[in-house]
Amino acid sequence: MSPGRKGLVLAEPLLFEHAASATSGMDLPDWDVAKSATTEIPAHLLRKSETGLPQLSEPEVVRHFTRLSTYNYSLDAGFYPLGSCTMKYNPKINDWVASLEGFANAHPYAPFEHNKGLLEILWEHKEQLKEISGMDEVCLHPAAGSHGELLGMMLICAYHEDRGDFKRTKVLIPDSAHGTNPSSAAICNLESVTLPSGPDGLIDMEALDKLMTDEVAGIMLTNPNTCGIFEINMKKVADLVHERGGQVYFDGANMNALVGIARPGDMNADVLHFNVHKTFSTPHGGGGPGAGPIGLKNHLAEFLPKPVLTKKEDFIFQDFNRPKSIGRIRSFYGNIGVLIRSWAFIKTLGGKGLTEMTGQAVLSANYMKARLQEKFHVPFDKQHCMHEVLLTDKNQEASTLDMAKGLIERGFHPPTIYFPLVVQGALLIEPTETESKESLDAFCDALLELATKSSEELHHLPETTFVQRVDETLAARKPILKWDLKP
Amino acid sequence: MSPGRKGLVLAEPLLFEHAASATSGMDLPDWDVAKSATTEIPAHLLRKSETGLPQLSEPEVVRHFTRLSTYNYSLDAGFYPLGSCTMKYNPKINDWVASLEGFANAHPYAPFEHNKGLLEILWEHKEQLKEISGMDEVCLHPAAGSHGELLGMMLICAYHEDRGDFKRTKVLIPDSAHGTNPSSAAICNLESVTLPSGPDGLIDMEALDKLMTDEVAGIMLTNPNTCGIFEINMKKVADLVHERGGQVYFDGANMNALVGIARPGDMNADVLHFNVHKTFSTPHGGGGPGAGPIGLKNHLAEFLPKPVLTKKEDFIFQDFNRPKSIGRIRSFYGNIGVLIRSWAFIKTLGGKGLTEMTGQAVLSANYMKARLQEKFHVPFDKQHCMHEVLLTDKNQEASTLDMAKGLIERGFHPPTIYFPLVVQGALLIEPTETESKESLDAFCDALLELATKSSEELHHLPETTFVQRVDETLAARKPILKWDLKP
Amino acid sequence: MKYFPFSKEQQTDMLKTIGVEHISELFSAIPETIKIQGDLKIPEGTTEFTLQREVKAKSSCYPIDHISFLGGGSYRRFIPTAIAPVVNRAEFLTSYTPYQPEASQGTLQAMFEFQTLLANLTGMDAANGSMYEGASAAAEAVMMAARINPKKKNVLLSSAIHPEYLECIQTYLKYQDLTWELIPVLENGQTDLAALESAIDDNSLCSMLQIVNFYGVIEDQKKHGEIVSDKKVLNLALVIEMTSLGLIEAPGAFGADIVVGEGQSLGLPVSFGGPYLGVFAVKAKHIRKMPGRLSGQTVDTEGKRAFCLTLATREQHIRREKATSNICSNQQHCALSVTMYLSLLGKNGLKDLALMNYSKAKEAKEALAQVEGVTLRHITSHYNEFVIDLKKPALEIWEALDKKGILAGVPLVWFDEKDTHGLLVNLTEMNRAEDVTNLTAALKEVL
Amino acid sequence: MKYFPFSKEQQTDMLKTIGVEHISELFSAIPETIKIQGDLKIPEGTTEFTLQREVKAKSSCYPIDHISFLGGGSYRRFIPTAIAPVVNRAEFLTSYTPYQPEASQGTLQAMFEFQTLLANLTGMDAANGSMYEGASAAAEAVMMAARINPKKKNVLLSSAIHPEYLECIQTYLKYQDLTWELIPVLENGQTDLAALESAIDDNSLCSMLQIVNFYGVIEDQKKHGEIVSDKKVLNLALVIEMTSLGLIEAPGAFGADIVVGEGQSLGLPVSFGGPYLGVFAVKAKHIRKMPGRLSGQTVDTEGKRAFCLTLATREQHIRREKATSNICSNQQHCALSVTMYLSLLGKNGLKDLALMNYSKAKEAKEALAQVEGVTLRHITSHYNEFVIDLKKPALEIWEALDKKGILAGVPLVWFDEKDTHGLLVNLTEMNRAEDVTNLTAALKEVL
Ligand SMILES: Cc1ncc(COP(=O)(O)O)c(C=O)c1O
Ligand SMILES: Cc1ncc(COP(=O)(O)O)c(C=O)c1O
Repeated sequence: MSPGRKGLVLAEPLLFEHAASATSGMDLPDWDVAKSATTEIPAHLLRKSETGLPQLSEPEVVRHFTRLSTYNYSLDAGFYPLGSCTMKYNPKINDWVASLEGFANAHPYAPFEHNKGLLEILWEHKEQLKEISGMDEVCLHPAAGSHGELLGMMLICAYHEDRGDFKRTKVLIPDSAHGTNPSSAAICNLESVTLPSGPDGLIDMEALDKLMTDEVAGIMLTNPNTCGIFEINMKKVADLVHERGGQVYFDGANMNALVGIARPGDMNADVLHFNVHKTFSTPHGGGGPGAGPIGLKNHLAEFLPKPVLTKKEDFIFQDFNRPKSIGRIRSFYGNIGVLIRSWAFIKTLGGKGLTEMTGQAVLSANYMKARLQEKFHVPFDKQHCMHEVLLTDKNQEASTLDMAKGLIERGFHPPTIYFPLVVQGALLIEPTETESKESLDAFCDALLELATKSSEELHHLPETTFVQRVDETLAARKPILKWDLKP
Repeated sequence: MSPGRKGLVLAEPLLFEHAASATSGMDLPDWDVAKSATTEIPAHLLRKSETGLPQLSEPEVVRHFTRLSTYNYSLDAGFYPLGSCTMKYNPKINDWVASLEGFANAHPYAPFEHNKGLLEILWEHKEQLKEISGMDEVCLHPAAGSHGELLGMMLICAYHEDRGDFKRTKVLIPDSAHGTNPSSAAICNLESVTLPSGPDGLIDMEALDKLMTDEVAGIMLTNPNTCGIFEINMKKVADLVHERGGQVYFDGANMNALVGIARPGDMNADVLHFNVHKTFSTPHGGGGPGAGPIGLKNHLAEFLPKPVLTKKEDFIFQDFNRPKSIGRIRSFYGNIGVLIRSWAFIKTLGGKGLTEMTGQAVLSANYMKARLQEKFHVPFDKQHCMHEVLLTDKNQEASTLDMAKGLIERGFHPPTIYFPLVVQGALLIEPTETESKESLDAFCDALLELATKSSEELHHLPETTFVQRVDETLAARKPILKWDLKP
Repeated sequence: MKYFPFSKEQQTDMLKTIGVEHISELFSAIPETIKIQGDLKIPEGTTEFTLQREVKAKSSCYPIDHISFLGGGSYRRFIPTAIAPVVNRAEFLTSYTPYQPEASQGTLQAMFEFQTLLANLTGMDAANGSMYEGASAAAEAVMMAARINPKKKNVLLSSAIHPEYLECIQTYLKYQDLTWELIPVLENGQTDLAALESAIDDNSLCSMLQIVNFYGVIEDQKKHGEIVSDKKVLNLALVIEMTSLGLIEAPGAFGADIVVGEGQSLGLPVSFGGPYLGVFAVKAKHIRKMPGRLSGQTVDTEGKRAFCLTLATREQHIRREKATSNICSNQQHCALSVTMYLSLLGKNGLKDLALMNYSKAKEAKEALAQVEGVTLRHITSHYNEFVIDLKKPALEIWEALDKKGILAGVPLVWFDEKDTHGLLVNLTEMNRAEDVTNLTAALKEVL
Repeated sequence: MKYFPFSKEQQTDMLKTIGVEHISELFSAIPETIKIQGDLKIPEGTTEFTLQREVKAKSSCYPIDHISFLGGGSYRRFIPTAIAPVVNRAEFLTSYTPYQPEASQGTLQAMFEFQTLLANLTGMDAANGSMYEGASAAAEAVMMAARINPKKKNVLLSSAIHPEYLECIQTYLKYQDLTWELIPVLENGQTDLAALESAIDDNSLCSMLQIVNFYGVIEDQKKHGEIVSDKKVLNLALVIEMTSLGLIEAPGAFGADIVVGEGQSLGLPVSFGGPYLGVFAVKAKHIRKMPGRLSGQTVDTEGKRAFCLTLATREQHIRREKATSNICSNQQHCALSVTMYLSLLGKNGLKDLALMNYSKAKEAKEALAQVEGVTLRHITSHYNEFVIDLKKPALEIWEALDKKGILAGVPLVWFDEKDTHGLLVNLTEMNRAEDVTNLTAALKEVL
């Protein structure tokens, strides 16, 4: 049975709409020095404008955010099968590990021996990621997958440039790729060339052959691709690209289908990113922070951004002496508080557990596919799907959007919708390995029921939620992006 | 505006209704010894019956309890003006303090010097409570207010007995008293004699004079009483009871009206309990744990249960050498994890802050009284109310119950209803000092609006909640107190 | 003050609405003579920053890295990290007793599940929502027995019950018109059931046995059950290390009328002795005589399953002096933590855990028995603790071991001044194999 | 595995529904040649118990009790305990990007509030929901400037910008068809605005000033604003210690077009450098050119106020290679923590906090200037950090002080190998008065 029910939720105005009620909602540490006069600062530089901060007590602030939280659907509370997002259970132990004082208070400029323990963790994490990806080196700096893509493409550009090959200004990107791929490439000043998918949802080898010229820096591909199927020609693709002087960027967002089964490095990818907030269970926090460490082959390593976490004998340190480094893609060393969690996750599962994880995830997706196929069009059905299954609304009268909103009403987070763009009305469903069969069944029951409804029957949904269907067009037409005092 | 809105809530079956899905939802520490054969234990003593525990994974268990939580109204989310319960904001810093490893892992049988820091806290807490109550000694053992009452009455009985006064088998208890008073007395084998209130809601001095005989061990009174008003004759009452050989038990549940303003010890009470989960902000946890430390005058101290936390010079220790002790009322030393929080609360507010707290609490209650008086009957209106205000449904067509359920629908926790028993249709409202004026006003607006409704208009409420009005009669008629496998 | 949400203007408005000028006027009913003159003699408030510093220093006194064999009613347990963030959700932590069922289904369903789990675990028909802790729960069990059978007056108590529990029961009993008698312990550490049998007479109300007793010895519940049921004496079982029920048969299987226990061992921190969790379970026929809150299943107006507090007519707020107990606030949040702990542990986990405790204790027992100057006091089967007798006074050795970073157990001299050489040694899943090696090595040095 | 909710029977059922016999068959599309043979070379899983022990040992390397004067872009801040239990509520922590507004109003409203707070704080018209961190946000600001004015190609950067930020901006710029020029610093530590003025020409795209610069020196934003606005150069302000905005006027007041910053200083832990929070705020006219997610106000079908992600046509998932940035996952949860921090701190709190930081640094500056062998490098006004020059090499002294339990600051030689004697000293509200006494005493010993 679907879990969606009505319940009481408490409305909360904006922070700024509360009457000022308290001097401050927190204590500063005690004043143990005299308040200095600020006369030495030129008067015109002192703050005179309003800071616009509220004036509330601690209980009011706690209540404000507690109430807001209750308007969110969350993974801890329900099924969140967002395709390509790998919303798996976020183990509490990982949060605990990350919250330890010795990590939270570790200053990036403290002598490195004080952070010996933390550096050991980061080193071990690199080793884990190397082994999982089959790559030679790992860099933990990127703050998210897209940041990893950018770094990867920077390395590829640096590589070509270093070889004196300056003509490679293009990059091949399959039409099913995530939007971050072309936009990351764009920051590197690479022009995206769309590689069309064949009717089987896979890279069209002929098109590749045609498009892979000596102006192409490389290819960015996703495997399994965003249709949830394995690019069976991956190695051939890589070999062709390599033959013609290009490099292969592997978007690892879908690594939950491969960990312990096959390795991008073994498929001849040159560089890949992980989304640890997907594959390795770090909480997505309503949008971030994640972390997007990259793995790479040796020939790209000399270009890595500074500093490079290095081990010499038993000594782990940050190496700043990297003459060919591209520079820096951020301050400091990475989203450490996130990476501690992904390290802990891999540590907890271990090698065998990781392979089991992948098997479970793929089993769940195929089970859902088998059940949903009863009513839904599965555009690419030649293979078993991998960790996610792509459906379309072709057989339904109602649209994907209507069904998604109907799912919310029934107590499920909708899958990813209208992505990938290679099919119309996509529903990309990713159950992950941490959802029970009961839960998968309840979702399938609900979606199969929605599949029989007319648009008419669904367009008023969701109606039980705190807000009903939201007018997104209005928001974009007349953007209101901050609260302003009403006159 | 009332905050109550509809929202999406996710239904969750009973733990036992989930299909078995995992070997265990947690790891035991590693087996580093061999599994012993249990053959040395007589076979007939080994467990053969089912333990009836579920078999679920960690994600399912986390989701189960996360979902359950969303069916609760809570103080962090909304106004909780339960009279006599002092539902004030529970500061997060206190939870943090209590969770420190060195406290959570402190074993009660470790050498006391290892718990020096904790003993210092407990000692300081005793000193705080002595000063606040005006008592000579404090005992931290009782697990809740009622446990404190019981201990207090035990001490009173021990005192009489020690003096060779064996005829005192009764105790005077005002009709407005909380049910724990007579039932605590009953455990001490004392017969409760009800002391009627006068028309002003206060103790009837004539009745007292008549009832206070030499068979009476003492009186248990609450001040301010459960009508929210100050027992102005408190000291006269105490003096009369003392004159006739009785002892005065002071129910300190309503201390939020007195802290920093007046002290039970100065009113000649002999023993009192605190409810730290009321006055001193420790979280009530859906029913407990609380703590009910008692304060007492010197003449009762020799009877205190063992061990007695004692300071000699600078050394704090548990004194077990107490020849006249009544014995023990529990294992170990008290609800320490709770008492750490109440200590931290008092420490945070400090002397001045506590007085301010009381003033704010009383101000809020009187403000609500002033607003609600517009439509409601205030049965005892000669004085300003103290920290809570008592109304009745006399002027309304709808009953207190209907209005209470209407308040839930509007997003407020109802006040205490039908208590005290001295008036019909009681609504006992206690705002505490941590509720904003905005919030008080929203509640008053809602209650004033409900005051105009007919029973008819309210009896279907609440309807937005996860469950509608619950059939309490059925529950009692055919008790189902545990889940059983359906045949 | 960061907790108070009133600006000066708002205060003024409120005072105006009330019709007074100063807050102090609101206290006019209180005679001046009993008002405090001046301020409380409590220092000014401490900022959070300073409080944190102070309290960290205080908490760091405790040597959390010491090897520990401390038990004796308070058990070191591995507690999964998944529990705290969930049970400490504000909805659970900052709500009151679920008097309004429409606004408290979360607590009520969890209570109902707790009741089911504890009834199953103890083999009984019903368990309540919680009592304060084990010792006072045990006292309440005896008082309940007296309600079940008001004519009989003598209470039989195994003297192998935890001494603090015995002391507590006796304290409560002093105020009842009941007497008690202690049943001696055999050489092997078990309660002398023959002595019990002969102690029973027409006035015997009930007999309480701690099923794994204070010395860690597994009692013969079966024989105890047979003896007392033959003589119509109420069968009261006490369980302090509740995880033992993963290995030892449930008291319900041996005819217990009431099972009481301490729930701390089911995943609560030792926390210097509290807050803990009184467990209370009974046979169906006794339900209306039992103390404590109960969550019961019912329906709402739509017919949906719902839960509410029930059988409240047993309780103080309805029945007042006739109530089955004075308990009001209980230990609900501890019960919730235990519910989640048991849910995670599960059926197989409990079995394994119990076997692990048993195995570790057994191995330690055998290793210690090899140490010169150490003798095992009771040659019998234990769950996870046992008594050793030391050649030298136990307190002395205990202190010497503490200096070596080992909390070697509980010196029994604290409970019986004549028992100068006994030490109660406990092992749980928290002990590593090397702990025992370290203990034996250290003992060899100090003995 | 405790995280996997499938029993063997359930797995079998599922396989049957799919029509295969083993899970391995589901991977048949993957060529055998690229499948891993055998297991991953990663050790067996670690139990929670063992993991906790290991990780506690690792985390305890860090000397949290050392006196610290470390800053330089990562600021030690007092963080109220009220924040963690609220922002870590599962509803905030375990939800994805709010793509479905009907199921995400909590995140969306909090984002909208964050945007408002940051826009107000920086004096701008709009702020986005977050960028990765300060340095890459600064790089994005420059790239945005190039979108605003695609014709101009030269970027002017104050050389008093944090060196890691400079390096990052330059890394990004290498891939653009843009050039850059560093504006020198005056003796007093301020950016040489006269030099800036003369550097400006027709090709000058933008000028970025760190308003309290890397050396803790308060820059003259006013003059900077006047110079660049005169010359139609885009005015980019960088704020790394955001609490300085409680004392220093907002860049918006001096005509900034884009303000970027690092939000860590607003209540996030230093956490070895991340996760932090990129702040990005702009003038109204530039909104459609800005990167990053935005929450916008709208209504639902009932006309109630609601929020949703908006202006998505700027973003990668719609605009792909034409997007204003490649950012997808951002730092939302950090933004949420900052929103709650600022809500608690409030207007007065921020003012006080900034004054406290300023006062502490000022006092320390004066005390250190008295120490023989220490000279203040910049005679000017600082916010909460400043550079001292030491008689001996800074690194040597720094190490010696570390041995005495003092993390004395950031040695500048790390950023400029010629700057061998400079040490960047930071004081925040976390420093106690005695820290300075200790530092001066220790310096006297080691210098
Ligand atoms: C296929 C794919 N690539 C890249 C990304 C971008 O990753 P991130 O959000 O971590 O920047 C995503 C995230 O949704 C994705 O699904
Ligand atoms: C007046 C009064 N006395 C005593 C009690 C009992 O306190 P506790 O619940 O802590 O046992 C209460 C609690 O509601 C009360 O209001």
